Amino acid sequence: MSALPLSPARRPVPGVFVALGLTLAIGWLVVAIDGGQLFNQSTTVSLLHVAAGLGFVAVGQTLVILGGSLDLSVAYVVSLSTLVAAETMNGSNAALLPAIGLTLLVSAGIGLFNGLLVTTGQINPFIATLGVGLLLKGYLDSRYDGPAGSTAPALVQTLGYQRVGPVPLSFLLLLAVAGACWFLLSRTRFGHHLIAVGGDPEVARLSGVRNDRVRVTAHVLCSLCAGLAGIYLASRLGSGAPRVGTEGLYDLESIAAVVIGGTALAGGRGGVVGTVGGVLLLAGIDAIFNQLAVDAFAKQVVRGVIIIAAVAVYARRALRKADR
Amino acid sequence: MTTQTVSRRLAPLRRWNSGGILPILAVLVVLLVLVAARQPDFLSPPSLMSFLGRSAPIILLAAGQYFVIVSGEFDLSVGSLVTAQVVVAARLIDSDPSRTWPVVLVLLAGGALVGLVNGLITTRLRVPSFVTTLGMFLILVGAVYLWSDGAPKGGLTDQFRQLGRRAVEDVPVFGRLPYALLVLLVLAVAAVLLMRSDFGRTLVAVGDNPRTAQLSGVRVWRTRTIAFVLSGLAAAVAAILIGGYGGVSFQAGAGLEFGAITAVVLGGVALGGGRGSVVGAMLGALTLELLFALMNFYGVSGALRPSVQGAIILLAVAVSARRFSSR
Amino acid sequence: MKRCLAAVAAVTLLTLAGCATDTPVATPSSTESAPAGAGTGEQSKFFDQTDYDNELALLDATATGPADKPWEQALNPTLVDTTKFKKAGPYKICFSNAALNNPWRQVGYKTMQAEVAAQGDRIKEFVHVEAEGKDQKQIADINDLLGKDCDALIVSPNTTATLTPAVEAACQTGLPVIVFDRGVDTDCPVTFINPIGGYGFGHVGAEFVSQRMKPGGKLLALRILPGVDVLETRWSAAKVAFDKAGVDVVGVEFTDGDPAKTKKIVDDYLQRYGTIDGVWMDAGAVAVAAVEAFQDAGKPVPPINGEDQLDFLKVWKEAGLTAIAPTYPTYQWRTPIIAALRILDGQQVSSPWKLPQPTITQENLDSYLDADMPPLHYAMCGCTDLPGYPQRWK
Amino acid sequence: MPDGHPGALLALRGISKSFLGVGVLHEVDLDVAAGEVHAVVGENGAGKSTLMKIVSGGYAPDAGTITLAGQPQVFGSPRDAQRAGVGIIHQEFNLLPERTVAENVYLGHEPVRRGLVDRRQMLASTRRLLDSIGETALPADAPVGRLSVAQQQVVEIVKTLALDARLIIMDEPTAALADHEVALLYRLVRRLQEQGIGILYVSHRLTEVFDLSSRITVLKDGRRVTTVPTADTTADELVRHMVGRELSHYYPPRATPQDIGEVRLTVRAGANRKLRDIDLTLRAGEVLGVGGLQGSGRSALARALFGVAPFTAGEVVVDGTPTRLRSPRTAMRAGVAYVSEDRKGEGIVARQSVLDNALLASRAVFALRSGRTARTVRVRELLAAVEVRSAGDQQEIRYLSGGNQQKVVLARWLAVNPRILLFDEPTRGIDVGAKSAIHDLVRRLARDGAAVLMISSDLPELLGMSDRMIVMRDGRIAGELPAGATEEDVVALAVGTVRETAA
Repeated sequence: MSALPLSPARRPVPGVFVALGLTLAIGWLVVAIDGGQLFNQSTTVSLLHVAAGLGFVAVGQTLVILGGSLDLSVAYVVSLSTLVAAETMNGSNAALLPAIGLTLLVSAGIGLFNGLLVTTGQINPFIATLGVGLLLKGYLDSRYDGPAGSTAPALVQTLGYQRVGPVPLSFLLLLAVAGACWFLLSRTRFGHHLIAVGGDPEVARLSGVRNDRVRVTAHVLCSLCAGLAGIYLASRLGSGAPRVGTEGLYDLESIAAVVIGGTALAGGRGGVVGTVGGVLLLAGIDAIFNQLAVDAFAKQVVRGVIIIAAVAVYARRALRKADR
Repeated sequence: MTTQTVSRRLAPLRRWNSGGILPILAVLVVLLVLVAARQPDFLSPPSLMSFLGRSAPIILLAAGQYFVIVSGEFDLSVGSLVTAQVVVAARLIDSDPSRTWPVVLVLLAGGALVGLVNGLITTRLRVPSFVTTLGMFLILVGAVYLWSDGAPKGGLTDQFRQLGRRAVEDVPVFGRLPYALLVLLVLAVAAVLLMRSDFGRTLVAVGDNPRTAQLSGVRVWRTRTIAFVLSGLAAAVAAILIGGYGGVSFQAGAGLEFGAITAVVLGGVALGGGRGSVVGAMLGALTLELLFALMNFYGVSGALRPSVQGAIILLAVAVSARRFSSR
Repeated sequence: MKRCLAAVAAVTLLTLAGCATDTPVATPSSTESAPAGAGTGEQSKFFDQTDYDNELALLDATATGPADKPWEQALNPTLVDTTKFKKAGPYKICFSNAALNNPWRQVGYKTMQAEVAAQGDRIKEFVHVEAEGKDQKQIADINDLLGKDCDALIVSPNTTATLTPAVEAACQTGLPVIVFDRGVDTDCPVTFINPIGGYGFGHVGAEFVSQRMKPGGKLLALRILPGVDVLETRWSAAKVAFDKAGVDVVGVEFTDGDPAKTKKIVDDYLQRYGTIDGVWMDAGAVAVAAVEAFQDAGKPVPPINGEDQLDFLKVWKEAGLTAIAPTYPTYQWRTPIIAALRILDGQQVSSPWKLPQPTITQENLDSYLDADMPPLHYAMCGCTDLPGYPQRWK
Repeated sequence: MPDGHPGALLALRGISKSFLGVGVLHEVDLDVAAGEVHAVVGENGAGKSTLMKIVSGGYAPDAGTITLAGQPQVFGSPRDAQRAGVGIIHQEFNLLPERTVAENVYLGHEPVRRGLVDRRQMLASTRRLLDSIGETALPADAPVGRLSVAQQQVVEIVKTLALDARLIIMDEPTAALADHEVALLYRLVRRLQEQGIGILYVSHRLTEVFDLSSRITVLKDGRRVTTVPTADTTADELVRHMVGRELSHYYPPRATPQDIGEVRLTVRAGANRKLRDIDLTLRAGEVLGVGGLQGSGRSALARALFGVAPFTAGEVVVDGTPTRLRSPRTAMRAGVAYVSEDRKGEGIVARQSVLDNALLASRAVFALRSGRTARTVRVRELLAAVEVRSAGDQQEIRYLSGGNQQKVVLARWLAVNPRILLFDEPTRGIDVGAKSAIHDLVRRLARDGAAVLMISSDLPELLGMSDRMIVMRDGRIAGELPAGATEEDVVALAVGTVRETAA
């Protein structure tokens, strides 16, 4: 038959964590030389808060990308959900749960719409979600001329500012969500089907997978994560902010985090664990540059380089694997 | 993660948009009718010419983007490239007329160089172009801000600006012919000829099935890299025209990459490659520009515009998708 | 035939969008989708009558303080005691900056750096953290700075409402907090420094344009983006003025600060209405582009307002425009440093600290023109006496 | 073996289907009894694949009924068909390289416990299924991407078993298999029969059809020509039904000694990752057949000669001059052409016109050699010469039948007048008519002085076409055989039951 060595499938933890380790180590050193300190309480907390915001979005983005799709509307979904949440709560703890429910409902609805455009609408995800993004932008621009509503104090105190030691509650929540997604991918039919659809839609279809249903679900989950990010941001900002998502560049940065995390843009390979690593890496760079008080433009450049370099490394690996 | 797999992922999407330019023509006609209804004199030669002139840059960007997309790739860096070029031009020229033309050459070279880098990273390092050019986008933005520490410096000369701003006046029939329009016409013809040439056909073949192309002796990496270089050059010309038309600003190129890609898709070109015509792509861009003008004429609330734009894009693409997926 | 369907849909879409907002043009700041029946549409929910009245009053108020140093002057000062913050220098001063992403903030920040340099050894360390225009990041930044044992914290908030909790948290640490440019919804900072503000800016421009243009003429309002509080206040003040003067505001458009887009908009409006009798802007960024649009179309440039950026002043002079330039002076970036040091000395400071907000008019135009500075430099930087001038700003 | 009685497992009645108004199937009736192997044969475009897709839920028929074990069925999707107990093994693999064998086998119907995928059970049952067909060596948790072609085929089959299908459709199941693997497939099919599973067997290889099936249905132009018990028919008769031509004048006459000219290509001690000590010569006018099992290095040899995966050691001499064939381009410049076995993936550019496909090579490498119009004219002639049937040369090639696509590919290479042609399975999955046309063409090329190397898994074809044969095993040339050798000789060398004869 064949003399190929058939080691069982290993799903190794992506190299992003190595990169993360190195970056933080070097960063710590440089900052130390600069006379600062990278891992003091406040810096760590800030780092993890920044990570949490991007993290929710990126984890969701991972799901759609794994499924061979893409979501460029997340930034606007984030903004919208901060507003929905804050306006519904309107400062009262009583309205907390209904508000969260409504927010998730709205974002899920948008995800559904994205999903339907991509599947039954047969529009390329890139264009479809770009278009939906524009729709939302128009709504936000015409309806809001600034922050609106106010977040329930209870939420601000807990999700917004509560922390366990140096670890914010929000980051723990992120870990929980990421964990849930990991579980979803490795332990549920949906997960297996999603990866199959991303790997090769035709194969999935012929194996009896309902591709459309799977893709739509992925989009719904992605938007839900974006909605979650919105709720978190509302808890941080104390009100709804119509521009927070776009200012945060959550659309492109989430995709960046995902690919840095080793998920194939083509779909079918990767996972949320790597994405969390990617998010932490980006946040780590933020923190380091803050400590060194280097202006953001240099950071942009570094980010760009890192994104390309990371993916180049993964490509090398994939190539070597193919050779074997 | 090779570009192949990306195209393979987009492969099913390909089937959805066939290459025909009929749908985009239809949309264009509809919009023209709507304009004529509201603003008849818009169709009078002089104003029409000015409109085409001011639309030239985005049309050129769409053409450049087309080369990349039809070969199975993406170029998200063009917007930031335009910004960078405009700012660089201002600082290099620094209001000194004698430097105008040298700087124009520098810009063209710069555009080609960025395209080359994009292409080589994508083809040689096997980084999906979406990621490559996203990275390049961040790098260019950051670099240009760094270089000009945050605020554009220097200034553009009238010689530089006239290309994008002025026109040949008192032309019979047309009234006036903006230089930008002339540039556009020349380059558009060149683009069409290029796509009919061996290179053009090969480019499409590469986007359709790189493997076959390679086994037929095509240097796939080289072909795609050239596509990126062309896109970079198009961005450079666009930058010259935009800088001329609007002057220096960090906003000069903001969002143009998405505009260009949208235009190309509207024009019936399939993301993933191997399908669609450069004419369609350019018509797509023209349609977008016309749509903006239309919204000015109809007084669509500035804040609502993105929605209208989004809805129309989704509609047009969905319908052409439907039309061609009937098999 | 599917295409026809698309066509139909497109038509309806457009006409709908058109009808909904055709005449009069809706204001983007309307909180309900349908605009009110008259003038510029209903007022923004951000409009605050009392603030508005105060700011307009301040426009005529006389400032106290050294005449040649507007950045040290204060309008109707109300001094507060700061002895509890008194401590020995030299100091470590920390600054959480909303962003550096536009020329105004660039000029301002350079001015601030120069001011720090001018203070010499009184400041041993100046820490600057920039939030890239991200509320979320600035909140984290402030929290981060709190761990750096600063002697004073200066905050230039990215958004008023959303930064309030973070600033409050900062105040609770007992650190003297100084807020400038945009405010926060809390009195906890020692002082809030800014010029008169958005209402004043919007009002001055609108008054001038509506008075100089022919009565009942057509005015085009060009705005940068929706949803930025500073700009919203400017627009809401302008609306009041226009409605009062019975100006016909034919369009309120967003330019994203993109000159090309601006010219296209003006082009189309000229085509649509034949003539535009006045142009109002909520910021000077694209004023030059707007002027060019008229020039390129071979039309006279109507009364227009810009800002104190040199490129506009230059065009104004050369083309002999009927123009005015209300300012939001960048010299306000000097004041927080001065204030911080006074507070740490235990001296009294005014809270709020309202700086004068000069307007550039035909009369004093020449005094602000400076051919040597870059086109996007802001004339009102009050930086000529600072170390490193002019090189630092070039 | 039960004949088509009323209690048939599968009963198709009056199945019709048309695409864009073009009728592809016309009122086809067909029965499969439990435990029966029912073969379906016919030229490409006869409607076999469409019929299979309909039975497996890929398409819905325009008219007609599908009855499974007496139950009328309407399949909206492959899933419905699977639920009803219809499994299909496709010609090209439907596997996810990134995923493990088990994950592939149970894709779409993963075993769940308490709502969660039960990985342990998934592995266990996959192992059990593998054992049941004697594939104990194949690890259930290895990623499919690392398996050999044959192993992947096994996974495909296990996939259908996992669905405990009552009816299994096999569409050219041996296309990718080497002969001894085919034997394994036979065993497998028998086992399935014993379990009372009905099998619809589609194949171009008549030997298999006769070995396995109890009944044969012949399709032609979407109509059922006949259904006959295998025992009562012969290969000739079948081919007549399919094309109306005798099987006998199938292969063109071989080269005569005077046809054979000087040495065109010599390889000495050629080697790379997949090949070792390759020594061979190609002469003008000669067709050198290459036999051997899948993965024995046949394709690797062709790819090495075409510079796709070049020799890393040894020496290659082309027309007397030592040449390094580093890439397809260099190979083409040296006058080498290569027709890949994977037509869809490496042969055609599906969405481009016939003309563009035919011009691809000339444009890429010899763009400057001749004027464009002249070149186009020449290619048009070639397309005519190889008798491509298409609606004009602007038609997209994907709408052509496999045979015609292959002819276009040939035209592409003829356009650059190669002196050395490498054919890898040139007639795989091609209907009988086109097959012989291609055979004639290959022979004509040889007669015109080209040196031809032709790889084939189809032994009759190999023996029928070759003037000389080499047989590969484990990346080396196991031996050389003269024209007129028997199938046994080839197989013996291929599986290594005999001493290697010095080449």
